[in-house]
Amino acid sequence: MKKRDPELLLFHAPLLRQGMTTPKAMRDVLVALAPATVASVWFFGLSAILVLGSCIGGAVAAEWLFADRKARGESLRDASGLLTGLLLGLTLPPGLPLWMAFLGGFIGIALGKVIWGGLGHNLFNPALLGRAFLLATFPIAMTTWVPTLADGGFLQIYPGNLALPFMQAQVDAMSAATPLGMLKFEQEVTPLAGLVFGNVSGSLGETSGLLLLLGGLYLWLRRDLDWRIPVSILLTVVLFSACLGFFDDARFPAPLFSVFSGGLLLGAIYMATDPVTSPVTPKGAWIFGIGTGVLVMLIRVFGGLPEGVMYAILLMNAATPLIDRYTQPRVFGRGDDPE
Amino acid sequence: MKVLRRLRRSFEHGVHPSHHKEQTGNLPIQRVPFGKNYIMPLGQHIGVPARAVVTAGERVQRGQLIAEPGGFVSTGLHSPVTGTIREIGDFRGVDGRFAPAIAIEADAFATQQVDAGTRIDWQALSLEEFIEAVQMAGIVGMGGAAFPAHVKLSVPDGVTIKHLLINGAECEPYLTTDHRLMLERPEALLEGAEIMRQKLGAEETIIGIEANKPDAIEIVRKHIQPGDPVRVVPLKVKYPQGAEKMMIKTVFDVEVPAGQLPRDVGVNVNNVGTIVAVADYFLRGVPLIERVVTVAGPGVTYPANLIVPLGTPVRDVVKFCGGLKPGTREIIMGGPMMGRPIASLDVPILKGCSGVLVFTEEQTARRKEYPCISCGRCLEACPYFLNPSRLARLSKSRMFDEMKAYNVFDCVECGCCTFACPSNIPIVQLIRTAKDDLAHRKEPEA
Amino acid sequence: MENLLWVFVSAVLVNNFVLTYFLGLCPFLGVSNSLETSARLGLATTFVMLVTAVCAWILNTYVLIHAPYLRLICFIVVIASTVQFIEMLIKKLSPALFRAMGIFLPLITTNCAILGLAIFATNRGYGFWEGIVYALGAGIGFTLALVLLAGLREEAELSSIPKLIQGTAMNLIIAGILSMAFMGFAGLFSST
Amino acid sequence: MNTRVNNETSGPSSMRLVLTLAIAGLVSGIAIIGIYESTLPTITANKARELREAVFKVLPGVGQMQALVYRDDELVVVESQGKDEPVIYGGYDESGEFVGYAIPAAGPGFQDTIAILYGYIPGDKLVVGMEVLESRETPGLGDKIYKDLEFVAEFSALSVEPEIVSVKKGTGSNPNEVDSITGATISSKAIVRIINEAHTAWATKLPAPGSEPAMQVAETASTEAGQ
Amino acid sequence: MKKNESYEEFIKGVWRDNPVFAQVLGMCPMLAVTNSAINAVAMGMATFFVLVGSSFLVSSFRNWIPKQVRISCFIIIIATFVTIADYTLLALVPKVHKELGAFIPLIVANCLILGRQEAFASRYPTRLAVMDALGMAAGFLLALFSLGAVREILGDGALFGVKLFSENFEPWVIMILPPGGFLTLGVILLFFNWIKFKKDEFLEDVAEAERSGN
Ligand SMILES: Cc1cc2nc3c(=O)[nH]c(=O)nc-3n(C[C@H](O)[C@H](O)[C@H](O)COP(=O)(O)O)c2cc1C
Ligand SMILES: Cc1cc2nc3c(=O)[nH]c(=O)nc-3n(C[C@H](O)[C@H](O)[C@H](O)COP(=O)(O)O)c2cc1C
Ligand SMILES: Cc1cc2nc3c(=O)[nH]c(=O)nc-3n(C[C@H](O)[C@H](O)[C@H](O)COP(=O)(O)O)c2cc1C
Ligand SMILES: Cc1cc2nc3c(=O)[nH]c(=O)nc-3n(C[C@H](O)[C@H](O)[C@H](O)CO)c2cc1C
Ligand code: SF4
Ligand code: SF4
Ligand code: SF4
Ligand code: SF4
Ligand code: FES
Repeated sequence: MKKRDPELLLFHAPLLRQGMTTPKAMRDVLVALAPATVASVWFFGLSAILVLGSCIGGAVAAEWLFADRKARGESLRDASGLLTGLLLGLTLPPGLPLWMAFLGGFIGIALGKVIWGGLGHNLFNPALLGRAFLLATFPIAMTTWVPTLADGGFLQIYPGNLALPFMQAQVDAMSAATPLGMLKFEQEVTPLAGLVFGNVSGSLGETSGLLLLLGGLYLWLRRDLDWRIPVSILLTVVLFSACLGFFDDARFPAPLFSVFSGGLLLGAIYMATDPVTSPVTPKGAWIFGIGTGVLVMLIRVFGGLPEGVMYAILLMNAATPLIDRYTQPRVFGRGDDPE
Repeated sequence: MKVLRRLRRSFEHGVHPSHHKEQTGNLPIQRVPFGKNYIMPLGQHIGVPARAVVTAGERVQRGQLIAEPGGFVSTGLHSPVTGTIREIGDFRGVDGRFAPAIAIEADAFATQQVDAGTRIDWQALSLEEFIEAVQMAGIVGMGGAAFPAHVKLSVPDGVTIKHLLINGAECEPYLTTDHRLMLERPEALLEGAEIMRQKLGAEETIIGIEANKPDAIEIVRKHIQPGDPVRVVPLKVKYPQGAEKMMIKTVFDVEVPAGQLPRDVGVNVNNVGTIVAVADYFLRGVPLIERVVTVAGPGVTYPANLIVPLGTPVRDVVKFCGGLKPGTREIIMGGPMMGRPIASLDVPILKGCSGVLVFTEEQTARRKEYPCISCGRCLEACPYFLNPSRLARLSKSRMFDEMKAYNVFDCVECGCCTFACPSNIPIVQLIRTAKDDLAHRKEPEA
Repeated sequence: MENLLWVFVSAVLVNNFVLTYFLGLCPFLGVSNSLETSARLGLATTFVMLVTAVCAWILNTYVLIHAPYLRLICFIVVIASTVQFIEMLIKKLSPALFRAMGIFLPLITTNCAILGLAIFATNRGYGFWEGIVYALGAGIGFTLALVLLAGLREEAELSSIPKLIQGTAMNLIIAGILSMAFMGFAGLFSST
Repeated sequence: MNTRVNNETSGPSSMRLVLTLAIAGLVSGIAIIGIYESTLPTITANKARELREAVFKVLPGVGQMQALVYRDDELVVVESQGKDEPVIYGGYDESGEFVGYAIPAAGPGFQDTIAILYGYIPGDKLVVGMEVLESRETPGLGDKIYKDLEFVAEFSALSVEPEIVSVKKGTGSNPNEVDSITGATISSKAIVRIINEAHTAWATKLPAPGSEPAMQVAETASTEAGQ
Repeated sequence: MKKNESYEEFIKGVWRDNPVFAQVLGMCPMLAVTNSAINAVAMGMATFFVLVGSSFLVSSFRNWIPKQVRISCFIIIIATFVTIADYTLLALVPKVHKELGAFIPLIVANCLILGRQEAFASRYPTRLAVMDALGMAAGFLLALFSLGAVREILGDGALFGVKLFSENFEPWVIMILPPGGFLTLGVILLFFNWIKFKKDEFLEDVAEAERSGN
């Protein structure tokens, strides 16, 4: 009996792929953020879980609401919305009213992702867009910081969290200044150890520099991030601070302080590296990183706000199309001139 | 920097697919038994198709010329078997289109010996005669492109070839034909290389072999007589090390300018198989009538390295290897990175076909395509330093003209970008679409 | 000197004409779909702004001090005619420069950023050099915003923005996001 | 119906063009001057009232005021301010006794220029009042520099020598210290800096306490200004 | 019939050809002054006055103004009206004038006004021109008011300065800041797009149904 020929597909070469897929990359970032997330719960207790949950809830709600009915499951499955929510949550003050956190996640996805056409099409970092919106909308709540928990206070919730929707939080109940705020407005320097291990007040995810670096290392090993961006940001910041210190080391932040304070590590490792909103070209990545570093220091040292990582990244996001356009790689065999 | 790069002995970018060569790397080359039907397409090389010189019903000997070159960029064709010309007509080719070919029915009782069998005194031939001999022998590049070898030998005035570079990289996964040839016929390789080198007037022969074939490197080195101007260069294992411009970059640290050829930097590149074919013709009188083919892949029952007469239908080759496993979904002619999928088992083996790879559902399962996340992996993979993500994006928006500014025509379709893309975007295919569109658009306008 | 620096930085970044004062929106929303055009328009606008600053200073110093009520009419008429004159001059002197920015000149004269510049500079009582620096900053800031938006729009064209959103609505939202990002510059060089 | 418009083939003469423009300009000029003249009294009165209110607010106990400028090394009373000439206001009580100066000053704030007026008593070297005239500071944060009455009250008896310093909220104890506003540190510091700068600029120009220009009756010409 | 015609002219400017929502004209004053309803309405009134006044004049004199100098004449006329509006506001409501600041003189550059003169008033009889101007101005006023109202309600919890919510309402400061202007107008336009989209869809459905029915 003659065997029938198999039905052959005409699947075009290359047939082989490397193992990484986009959803896997997103999940890797979630994994890399796990230690910092756990640390945020350790330092801020139940509040951390509530705030992070609200952000993720807002992000996922927006993703679900605006997705095509058919594509609904799909757009949730690639975990990018979840990641946006988590990253946004990690940049928020622990005592933020939950309704604001939810709104931030929602706006971040709606304005930062959905209207651009979804994953991969947005030009601004959705998580940071959500945060920028919150900061401009609720500047007081967003700059009210709380101290880390005393021992064993896990079940305690910051009163600010529980404000009713559209209502103010009771402020002043318990407030603290961030290391950068203390430097900028009170000329007080926080010891480095606190910054490295995270027992300082600040956003949920920015407090422990060490764990953030650990996650970055993991991402680098998995080749999920373009190492040029964090390296160039951090180097620029260090050099910038060192130069300023050369002029007046009492007034300006020391290099290591600059690196470990505020959201710099979180931003440099997890947010500036958002592949979608950073340049694709290697040269572009350097420019992006250096630009971000310079803007961060400019805003921190000469600007009106104590922290500039978010704005620096958003501004460089805006410049990314231009950077990409003018840093096209030199084609093989075309000498040094790119045209 | 430069020193470092020389030490690393490689071009920049590229990818590292797992090479899957263990299936056939250790299997000696075997001959497939002769079958019944053979189909010799007249256009199985780049350039003008050959012109048939036989008619239906005529008897032909194995090795007999059955088609003569149709022009300068064209070669002769020889009957792979002793038998009868059944038909000269249109047959389905590798690309699925029908094209003129000569169908031959093998003589069931012939011995299938090659008549010629005489050594040619190549040293006595003038360069022109030598080139014509190569053309008549039907020798084309066996590295995949099937570019007529004699054209490469015809160096224009003012260009001198300093190096003959023999391409033994075989960087495509699964394929082991060049590897086995180097192991089993190192003398033929070196003899052929010497012929070519002398005729080209080159100073030195360099054989580039990827470092994952240490046995081949060793054997070839052992056969080099002291004092011979031949050198073996081990190469970093990386795809596409075998692409000629990449190999030249690796070996000489020179970039062949875009739009130019290796000869413009004084190098002539030939595949191992091509060199062996030259040796076979001039030293043993056998024109190009058969070639080594790797049959491998997860869908093959008994993978093998085979000597296959040209024109043998894939069906016969596969049958010899124990047939296809259930679940076979795709057969590729050539390597998995650049080869072409075929639609039918009746397609014949051609001069440029170094592998028949059979894949099953697992490799061909529809991969979900995600939007491009601009991760830049494709840029880091592209050995030609293009911006594949931008090219794909433009192609999707059908902005083909804009793609010219992004050097779409420098793309060699090596597939690195698609391999590297985590979003499973069929970048090469999108680029091909654009190239086709751009190339064909002129015609209706003109 | 520090004051001039602040005037400049404030005009370029902190109080960007387009993104915080909403001036020159029609070119911002209308022309910014091409990078090339945006850059040229920005250049031409900067140039006209410089001319305007000089005109405004002359008018303020010698004419309007006697007849403040003629301010608006004077500004409009003088700016329009000066620009027209300069346009003719450039056309004569340097055809290349004219090709690069000449065609934009008459269009710019009717743009409110120019008039706004004259009025703001007057309201703030800027002197000659402050006025020049302010105009330079405003022009550069305008160009910066225009070029950034053009880059973003060209890129967005390649992505699949839903049909519903394309067009002015999307441009306004991008401008809003850009404006939000520029809030980061608030207070730049104003605190010590 | 619009076919009648502008369809002359030859086109109007340039005389007519000029004439049209001239007429338009003339009519427009008349209209503008008309509105200007008819609103001028109200506008001037409004402005003067606003200024008086502000000056009276920052200088408690003042009943009359006059504008002063620094000309030829002395402070003189003026009717109208010259261009680019900084003016300050002398405040006097009902009996014409000098009380203090109201000094306008401006400088960069968080968002944009902040313009203020502050009352200064040269004898005690004290700032006795501060009013924000113009600011674009953020609503809810920076606008506390005029909405937060506690902050405004900080300037009701503030020593300017040594220089005013802003300190963290609740820590001000010395007479030259201002508690800054939480959440609007920059804006509140800006006010302090603006006053410090203005004070430095004027300190050398003001006559010795006791020898301030006397209050003049509004109608008198300013020939015998000084003393 | 005549009455209908002028009514048509009026209503088209208010809704179908709304200068802001449909034609995207006059954006600059639109965004700059709409951070509160009162400012928006003041600006709208000023524009209303200028637009109607200049349309009336331009239309009345349309046969006397030579083509070559018509733009210059329009601008002189507009600038005159703007100056009048400017001084009137300054005299009557100095507080509002201070808030609107430089944006009143900038009405001169508002392309809506010049555009109406060029496209309509200089071609049609006075009555129609005035109706058209009234419609456009009303549409502009409506747009300014809706934007100003949204921004004030969210940004300050108030409308025309009257607090609408409880003391504890958290204001959305961004609404009063520049980005809020861009974003709100963007979202409103999006909403209009959506309505149009839905309407088109609906009409298509109806057409479809009719076709299949026949
Ligand atoms: C935080 C970080 C910093 C790095 N810094 C460098 C560096 O400065 N230089 C470098 O060559 N590689 C650096 N790497 C490692 C690069 O990723 C690695 O060298 C590169 O991918 C090699 O690529 P290639 O061999 O394909 O060119 C760094 C990695 C990480 C995670
Ligand atoms: C991406 C790419 C990969 C290639 N890989 C090989 C290879 O592994 N071995 C090889 O002999 N030729 C390879 N080639 C073909 C070579 O570029 C070149 O054409 C060939 O070595 C010339 O020899 P031939 O004419 O004798 O085939 C490759 C070409 C491309 C574009
Ligand atoms: C949207 C926004 C608006 C702000 N507006 C002002 C402002 O008007 N004035 C000011 O001094 N600081 C302003 N800030 C600055 C911050 O509130 C800054 O953290 C504060 O000045 C620090 O003061 P603190 O250390 O007393 O909290 C603003 C910040 C944001 C995010
Ligand atoms: C390394 C890496 C970093 C990322 N950082 C961000 C981020 O900062 N903010 C965000 O919203 N999404 C981030 N994403 C997720 C994803 O890119 C994002 O959802 C897209 O921007 C949405 O189109 C990141 C993804 C990767 C792989
Ligand atoms: S297929 Fe083309 S674009 Fe892709 S990696 Fe190869 S040369 Fe580059
Ligand atoms: S590898 Fe794929 S996802 Fe990454 S930039 Fe290239 S095309 Fe986009
Ligand atoms: S007014 Fe001029 S610059 Fe503005 S959109 Fe129109 S043509 Fe362009
Ligand atoms: S033409 Fe003028 S008023 Fe109209 S949108 Fe453009 S700039 Fe604004
Ligand atoms: S540019 Fe501002 S209204 Fe046109």
